[in-house]
Amino acid sequence: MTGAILLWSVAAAQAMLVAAMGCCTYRLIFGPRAQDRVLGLDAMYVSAMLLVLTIGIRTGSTVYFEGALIIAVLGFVSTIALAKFLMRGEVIE
Amino acid sequence: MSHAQDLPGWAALATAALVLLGAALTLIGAIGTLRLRSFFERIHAPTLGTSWGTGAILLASIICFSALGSRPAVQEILIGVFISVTTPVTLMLLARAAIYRDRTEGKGEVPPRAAPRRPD
Amino acid sequence: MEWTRHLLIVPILLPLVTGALLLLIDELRHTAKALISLASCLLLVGTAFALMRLADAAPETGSALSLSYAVAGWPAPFGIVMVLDRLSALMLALTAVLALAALIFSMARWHRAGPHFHTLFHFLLMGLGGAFLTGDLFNLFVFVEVMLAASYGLLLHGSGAFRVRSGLHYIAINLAASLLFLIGVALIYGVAGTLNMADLAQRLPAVPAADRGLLQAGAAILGIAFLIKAGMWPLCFWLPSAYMAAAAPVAAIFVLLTKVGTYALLRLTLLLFAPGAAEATGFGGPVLIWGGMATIAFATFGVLASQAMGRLAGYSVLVSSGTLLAAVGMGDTAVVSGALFYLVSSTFSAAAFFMLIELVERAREPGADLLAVTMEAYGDEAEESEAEERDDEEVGVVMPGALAVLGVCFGLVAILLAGLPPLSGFIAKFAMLSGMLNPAGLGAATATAIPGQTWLLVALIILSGLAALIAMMRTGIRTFWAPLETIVPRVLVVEVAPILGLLALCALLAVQGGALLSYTEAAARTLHAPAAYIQGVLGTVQPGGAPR
Amino acid sequence: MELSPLVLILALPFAASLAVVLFPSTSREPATWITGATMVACFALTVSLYPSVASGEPVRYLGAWLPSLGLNFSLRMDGFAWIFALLVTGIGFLVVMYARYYISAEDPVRRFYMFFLAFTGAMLGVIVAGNLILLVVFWELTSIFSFLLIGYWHHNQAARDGARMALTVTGLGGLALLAGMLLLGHIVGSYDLDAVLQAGDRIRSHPLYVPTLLLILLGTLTKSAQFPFQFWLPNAMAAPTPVSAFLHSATMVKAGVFLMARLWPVLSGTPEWFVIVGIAGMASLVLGAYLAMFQHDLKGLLAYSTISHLGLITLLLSLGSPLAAVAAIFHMLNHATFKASLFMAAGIIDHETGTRDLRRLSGLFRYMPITGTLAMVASAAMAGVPLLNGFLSKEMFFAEAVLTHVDSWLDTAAPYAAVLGSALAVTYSLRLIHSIFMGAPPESFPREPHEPPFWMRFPVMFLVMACLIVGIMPAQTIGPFLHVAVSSVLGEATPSYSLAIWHGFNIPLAMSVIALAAGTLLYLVAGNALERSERPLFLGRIDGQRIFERVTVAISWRFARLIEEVFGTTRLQPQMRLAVAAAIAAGAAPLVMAGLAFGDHRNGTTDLAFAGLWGVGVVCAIAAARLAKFHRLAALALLGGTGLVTCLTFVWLSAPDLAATQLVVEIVTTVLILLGLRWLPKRSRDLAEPTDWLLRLRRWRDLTIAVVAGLGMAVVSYAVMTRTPPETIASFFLDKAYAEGGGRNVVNVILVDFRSFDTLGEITVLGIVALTVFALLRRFRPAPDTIERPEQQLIQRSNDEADPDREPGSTEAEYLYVPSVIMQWMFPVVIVLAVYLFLRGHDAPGGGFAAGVAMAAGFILQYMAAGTVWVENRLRILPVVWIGGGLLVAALTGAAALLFGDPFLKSYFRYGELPLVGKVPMASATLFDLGVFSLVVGATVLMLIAIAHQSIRRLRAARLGEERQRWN
Amino acid sequence: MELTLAIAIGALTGSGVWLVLRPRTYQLVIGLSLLSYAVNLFIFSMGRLRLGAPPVLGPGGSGNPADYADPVPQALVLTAIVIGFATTALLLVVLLAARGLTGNDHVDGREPR
Amino acid sequence: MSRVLPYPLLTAALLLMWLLLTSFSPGQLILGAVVAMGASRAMASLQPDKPRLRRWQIIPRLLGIVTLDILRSNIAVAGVILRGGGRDRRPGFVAIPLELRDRTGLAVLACIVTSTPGTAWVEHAPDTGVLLIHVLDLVDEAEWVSLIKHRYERLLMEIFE
Ligand code: NA
Ligand code: NA
Repeated sequence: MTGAILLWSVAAAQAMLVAAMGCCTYRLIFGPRAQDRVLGLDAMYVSAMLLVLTIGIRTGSTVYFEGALIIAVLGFVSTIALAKFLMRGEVIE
Repeated sequence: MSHAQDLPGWAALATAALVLLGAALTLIGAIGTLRLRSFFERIHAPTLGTSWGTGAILLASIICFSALGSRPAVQEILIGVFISVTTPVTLMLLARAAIYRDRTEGKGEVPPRAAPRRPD
Repeated sequence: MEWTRHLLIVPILLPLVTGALLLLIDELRHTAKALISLASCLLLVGTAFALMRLADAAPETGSALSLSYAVAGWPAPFGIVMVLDRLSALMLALTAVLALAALIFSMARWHRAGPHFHTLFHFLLMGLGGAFLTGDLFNLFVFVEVMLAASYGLLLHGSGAFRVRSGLHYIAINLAASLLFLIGVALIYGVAGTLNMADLAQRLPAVPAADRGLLQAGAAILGIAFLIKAGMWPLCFWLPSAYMAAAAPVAAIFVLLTKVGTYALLRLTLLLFAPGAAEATGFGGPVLIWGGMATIAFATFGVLASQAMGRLAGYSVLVSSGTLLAAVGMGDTAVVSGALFYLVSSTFSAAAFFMLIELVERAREPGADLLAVTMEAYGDEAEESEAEERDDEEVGVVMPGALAVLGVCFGLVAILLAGLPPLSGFIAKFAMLSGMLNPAGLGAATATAIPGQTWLLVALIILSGLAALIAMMRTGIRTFWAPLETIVPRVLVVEVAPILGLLALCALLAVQGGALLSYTEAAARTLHAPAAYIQGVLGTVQPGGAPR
Repeated sequence: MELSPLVLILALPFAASLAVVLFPSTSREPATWITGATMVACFALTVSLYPSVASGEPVRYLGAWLPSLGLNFSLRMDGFAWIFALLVTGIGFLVVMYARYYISAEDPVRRFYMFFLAFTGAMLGVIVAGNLILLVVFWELTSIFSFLLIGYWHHNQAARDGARMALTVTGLGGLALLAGMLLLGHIVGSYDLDAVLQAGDRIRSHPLYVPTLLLILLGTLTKSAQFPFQFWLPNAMAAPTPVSAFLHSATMVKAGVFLMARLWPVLSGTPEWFVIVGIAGMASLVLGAYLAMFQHDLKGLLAYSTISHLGLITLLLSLGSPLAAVAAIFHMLNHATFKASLFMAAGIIDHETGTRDLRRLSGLFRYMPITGTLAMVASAAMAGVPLLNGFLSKEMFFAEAVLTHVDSWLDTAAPYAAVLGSALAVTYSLRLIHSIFMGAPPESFPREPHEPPFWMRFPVMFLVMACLIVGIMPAQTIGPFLHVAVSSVLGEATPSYSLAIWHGFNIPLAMSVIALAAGTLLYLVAGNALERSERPLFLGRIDGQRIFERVTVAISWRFARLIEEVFGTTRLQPQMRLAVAAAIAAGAAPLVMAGLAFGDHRNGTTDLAFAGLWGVGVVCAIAAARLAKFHRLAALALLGGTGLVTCLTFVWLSAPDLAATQLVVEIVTTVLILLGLRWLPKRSRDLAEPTDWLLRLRRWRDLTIAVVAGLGMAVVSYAVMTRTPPETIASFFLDKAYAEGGGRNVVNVILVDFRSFDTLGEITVLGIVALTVFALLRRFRPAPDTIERPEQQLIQRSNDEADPDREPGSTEAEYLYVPSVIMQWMFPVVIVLAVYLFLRGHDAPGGGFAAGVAMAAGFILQYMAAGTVWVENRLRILPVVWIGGGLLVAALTGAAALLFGDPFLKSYFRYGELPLVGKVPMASATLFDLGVFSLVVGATVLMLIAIAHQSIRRLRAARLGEERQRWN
Repeated sequence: MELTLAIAIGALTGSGVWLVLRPRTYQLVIGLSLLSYAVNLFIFSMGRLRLGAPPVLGPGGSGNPADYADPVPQALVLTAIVIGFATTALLLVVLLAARGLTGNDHVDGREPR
Repeated sequence: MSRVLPYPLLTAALLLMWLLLTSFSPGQLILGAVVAMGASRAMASLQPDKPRLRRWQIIPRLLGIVTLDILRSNIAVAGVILRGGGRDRRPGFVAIPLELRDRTGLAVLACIVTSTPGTAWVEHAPDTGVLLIHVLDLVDEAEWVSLIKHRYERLLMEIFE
């Protein structure tokens, strides 16, 4: 029973996270400005990381942890590159 | 999907609740990015996901895997630490970039750069 | 005997180690780099010929084993195997000899025109070696990618507007081809469950009829990838510009790249869709034949329409591609044998031509070829800087009587391209045509009449030779005869030597053509007996001997 | 190869040709002597073979060349070949003697003799070849060397054009001949001349007879300059006169009729032969003679006369009667002698007066009576005057012409054509003699003409004597030799014929008389008109050369360019379109033919979240496609979104390795493209949306292609996914991964062990690309509109400058003041993460590649935080060394197995026992993976940094510019 | 699952193909990247989809091979990812060089008339 | 000591990270120590400003405060969003003069401010120390200034300066 509840709620959580990604996609596409798109991508990365964690919970496997860890440690590299590009027009000076 | 059955009831329920909470917070944050009107308002929204959204799901993961007994699962803490350290960097850089762009384009809502206090 | 087995890995390992080692040597130590590079190349030539002897020692058909080498010690079809037969050995020897010539040529100046020339060059050789040896479809992809990546680097070597623009096209199209390659391989794996070519050939009959369409689709898409690389019309337009843009020694070695596509097609069609399983090919043969003929026709007009010599050379590479494709499509032993001979001869001659062009163009009065120049009128300042960076005068012995030597070389190349006697181009053409007209051998009674498409092909091959003759004559007269005052170009011995060497090889191939021809005949027969190949691969014995 | 005389005859000229090169170019004597000696030697050798040849049995030599293809080095000299060889070497010797005086010391003498000797060898080869293909070989060589000889004075436009035309026409013919010979071989089953000569009936009755005949005739008629290919010969007169004397009397052009005679027994006698050869011969005979009359160039006249006389021979051969063949062979010899002497005489005149124009030449007889006499006799032979050799063969020709062989209009016309041709020959011969030697002495020659040196005149004299002697005593002189030649061609069909001056009053004699009288009359009536004519009457507008040039240019240039343009392209888009279309067609065709059904193999129910995920992914992809033109940054971000969804898919579908790798690659790619974006100027909208309907149509077409391609991939992948998987090689890997590969992460074990060879190749690709990127960027020239700092920086800088409290650059410093702290502190974290990913690979997701990219991302982070200069002052990153070292480590780890006699890349695995730690897995694959790691770090960093460095390069350049301004 | 992934592959392919047929170099780069995602997923799908399959063998290499996802396509995808990354980088740099040398961002180096 | 172990605290943290990632076994301890030391050495070569933790005892308190603040803000912001963006809400910028000068301290403050929903770090001027933040629901500007200054800045200054 509790197992079923868990699976159901994980599925629901996944649906919510995907929905969150969908919202981010809206910003990604429609902006309106570049910073909104970058913000959307950043938020999308976080949602994706959470989605990876929920998949881990659902399958009971720890091997997906690395994926989440990589997003946590390195995911910001691409978004700060984008942000810096907006600010300076150049990523590395 | 056998592991869900292996989980003690309290752990399963806690995990379920935390997962739902985290996902809900993240979703609310994401909805915020849709609903809020200006960029500087929208920049607040994702932090729901990066703060307690992430926290709740990480907690769920810790509970789940600790209860499963596969390991004393605390490594998720690392994710929490790194997320809360790295996301601000992006947001800071982005906010700064945005305010510069707004200033350059002469949008009225942003304040001018703070004048230095001159020694009297 | 055992250790000779390890020779199979040398054509890949040696260039790899050389290339990597050269990276660790300072960029300014040109001489040291060149010497190491040259030594490695010489070793490669030796290895290639040893392998050729090894391959030729094997009995031709029947229960004979083609030599295979299980890399990493995992047996086929699970691990990756290198397979040596006459065909792959021939291609390796061709590669090595051509590489040696191009490398020597590059010593005059090109190897200093940009960073890491030697490394890229050896990686190209590694890719070629791997592509010719591997018995695994995906591994073939990897080595083709190694080869292509190095070719991108070498094509862009020296930079400049025209080069970069052609390079962009070349890269874009080859990337598309690589994606098709992947799709084809994946689809084949998805349906047949294996990547090993021999295993695949063995599994084919067992593939359920319902899956056959998908399998053929995979093979056909793979075929398109190879056809793009081999330069079949209408997938070949990138080729003349790219080859024209490449630096001379690079263009020379590039001549082999189109042959990789042809090689793969030959290997796979005869292995997977051997004459016995004709219904499995569906449309493969006709596509190759008609496509090859279209290529010959198009490239023949291209040859005629070319003003710049580089472009002419590029189109003549296409002519030979088309000829080979059509010959592969016919698939008869006699034709394939002739085609292999032709492959060797046309490769040498086109390579010699590409190197020669650079030397000849030094003799041109500036502005003598205005029309050709306008095509390159793009880059202006870029070329200047190139000249600037290249201005360190080339070192070496200057060739006396340069113009006469170049003229003779040009004439010989023209003869080769036109397929006129007495050089190997004629023998090659004759061998192919003879095979087409007498598929069962000269004098053997032929029950069936020769089909119309064969006649068309024969005509096209002969006419393409005429076109080459006309175009080369036109160019040669304009270059060597017409100018009132020709600039005597400064040509170094190291630049002429490889050209002369290749031409001498062509002459040797004509005089002693029998030796190579009997080799290619044996190779063609082996290709037509895929069972031996399959058995050689799947019944492979570990070189170490110890069972795992 | 044994030294058979035949081989010697053939080899000597070629050997001598090479020997000539070795002599200094300054002196012409050695080359001349070598050439002369070679001719003599070959002549003598030929003579020495007479006894065996005369016995009726050809002299043979058989050497192996390509036996499996039926191409042997087989030589064969019968009577016909013998007499031809004699002719070639004999006249060759005389021409050398003549050339010794003719060729000036300023000319490249060595080259002349080289080509001359080689040509002689090739011609002898045509004569003695006993194998059809071998004959073609020598045939083509004669074309090539004649090209070089005609173009000997290549500074002359005329020489270049003449040579080009000759080679084009004879080259075409040669290739046709090759095809014809291949067919002949196909019909007969052998290329051996003896075998072919035996197979006449089979050949003539074979369905391929007509194409074979056409191809062979194309070869011979072009070579002999027969109608309609006659036009190249007059243009070949730009050659030095010795060349003309040799090539266009006795050798080159004779090769065509020689071969027709050679194959006469097997090819002739059919209506096709008769019509084609007959028309060509008759037309050449009449047309050549007619046009010869109008020539003002002395050599031009001789050239057209040659066409005419060869037409006579051709016409004789067409008749198919043995007697005609005899006449043909006889006339081949006769023509060679008088024409060679005439050419040489023409050369002497040219040499002495500096002109060959008949209109300017006049009254030369008083200056050079001996030469004049010789020329007159030779011309008389050419005109067929009795007591000269030309008369004899012409009589035989007339005799054959009146006979009816095959009843047709051609046959009826033959005697009239013969008389007409002969009459015209008389006219042009008269014109030649009269115009040059008679009349008033010229007012001005470039120099005072006088008799040439004796030895220059000697060859002419010798040949004229031959004309006379043969003409007077044919049976006693040429008779036996001619018989040997004739019987070797005709064999048992050799007819009885008599070589006599007087056959009584008969029709041929009457015809001769008519021809002589008519010709003389014509010259008397129209001689002056001929002298003044601008161009030939009636046919003047038909200029063979111009037609040829026009056709050549039209086909080989204009048409070719048109074809290249219509059927080719140099643009990328059509090429991509074709590639995609070809792939679609290739994929669809088998599926359409074999049909396609979906299976029912499924895993799991449709998951809404997964579907939603791909909803996001697909929207991102489509939006990226939509925005890539004007919103590059947005497209990049959307691409990132698609990549992220792809990663999640891999996680979802149990492939964590792929997810991890895709993720790190995703991140680095984004940074990379952003680095590149800095150098791409903004796209303005002025080149905006297409308004033109054609462009719209194109977009719709592309959209269709894209949709079809997408549908195709979707259908195919769905079809495969829903099928029950086949027995794959995967089970082996799953079985052995742990037990024998020492790892639980099967994917990683495949990468570093089972299929480590792929990995080795793959990292090589990465390394190569990095090096290429580096090399390309060393020469990088940014777009002009990006050389300036980016707009943002300019604004920020000007703000800083406007503010008295700030210094330039303080905005940048301020911007990163706080964030860079965190970015720097993440550096060691990334390192630990990379090590973790690396070490974990064999048992869990990770591995050298992902670790390497992660590590590289760590470096890049530092570059972003503090700038290139700052980082490189602190960290010495030598990416090239990382690349080379990594490759070496990987390769040598693999090669170490060779030391143990194991195959390359075989991995070793065992558990080591360490104090405190316990069992530690040790796999050589880890070392291999270390190489991978090192290379990936090096390559990724190299690529990113190479782009990043452009920014400071630009600064450095700017600084240099400023300095320069200051100094100036 | 299968249908979703098939549609995904199709959509990525379609978008990618559309872009590689466009005239701007940047569109080409993005298009080829999208195509390589599509191809990677395609290769991956050739091993059939496994939901919740253990990706790594159990301790001591235990586990029934039939329970696992096919590792071969995964290994192939990994190689393809690396090569795709390399070639994207290369194309990007060539694009930059071409932009600098030819003065425009058309794939042919010149604007069509 | 400083040459072998330039950043002892960092090394320890990295070791902890390693052990968390792998397992708390002797083998991993040794391996982790090696890795952590290597990573610290790499860090040392970047020569960053070395932060001094003067009173690290306060850290847990700070952490607790922050966690709770964030939780509260989460609820508040979620409310704002769910209420439909809140028409009566007044977003705006607040300039806060900071005295904290330590870069590490500032970085931690930045993390806190940013991680707290409802406040966003926008701009900090190192020369004047003025921090500009954006607040989602700005009721009283002075309250925000004192919140930042007293609740976080003071503690951070105690820890780092
Ligand atoms: Na070139
Ligand atoms: Na915040």
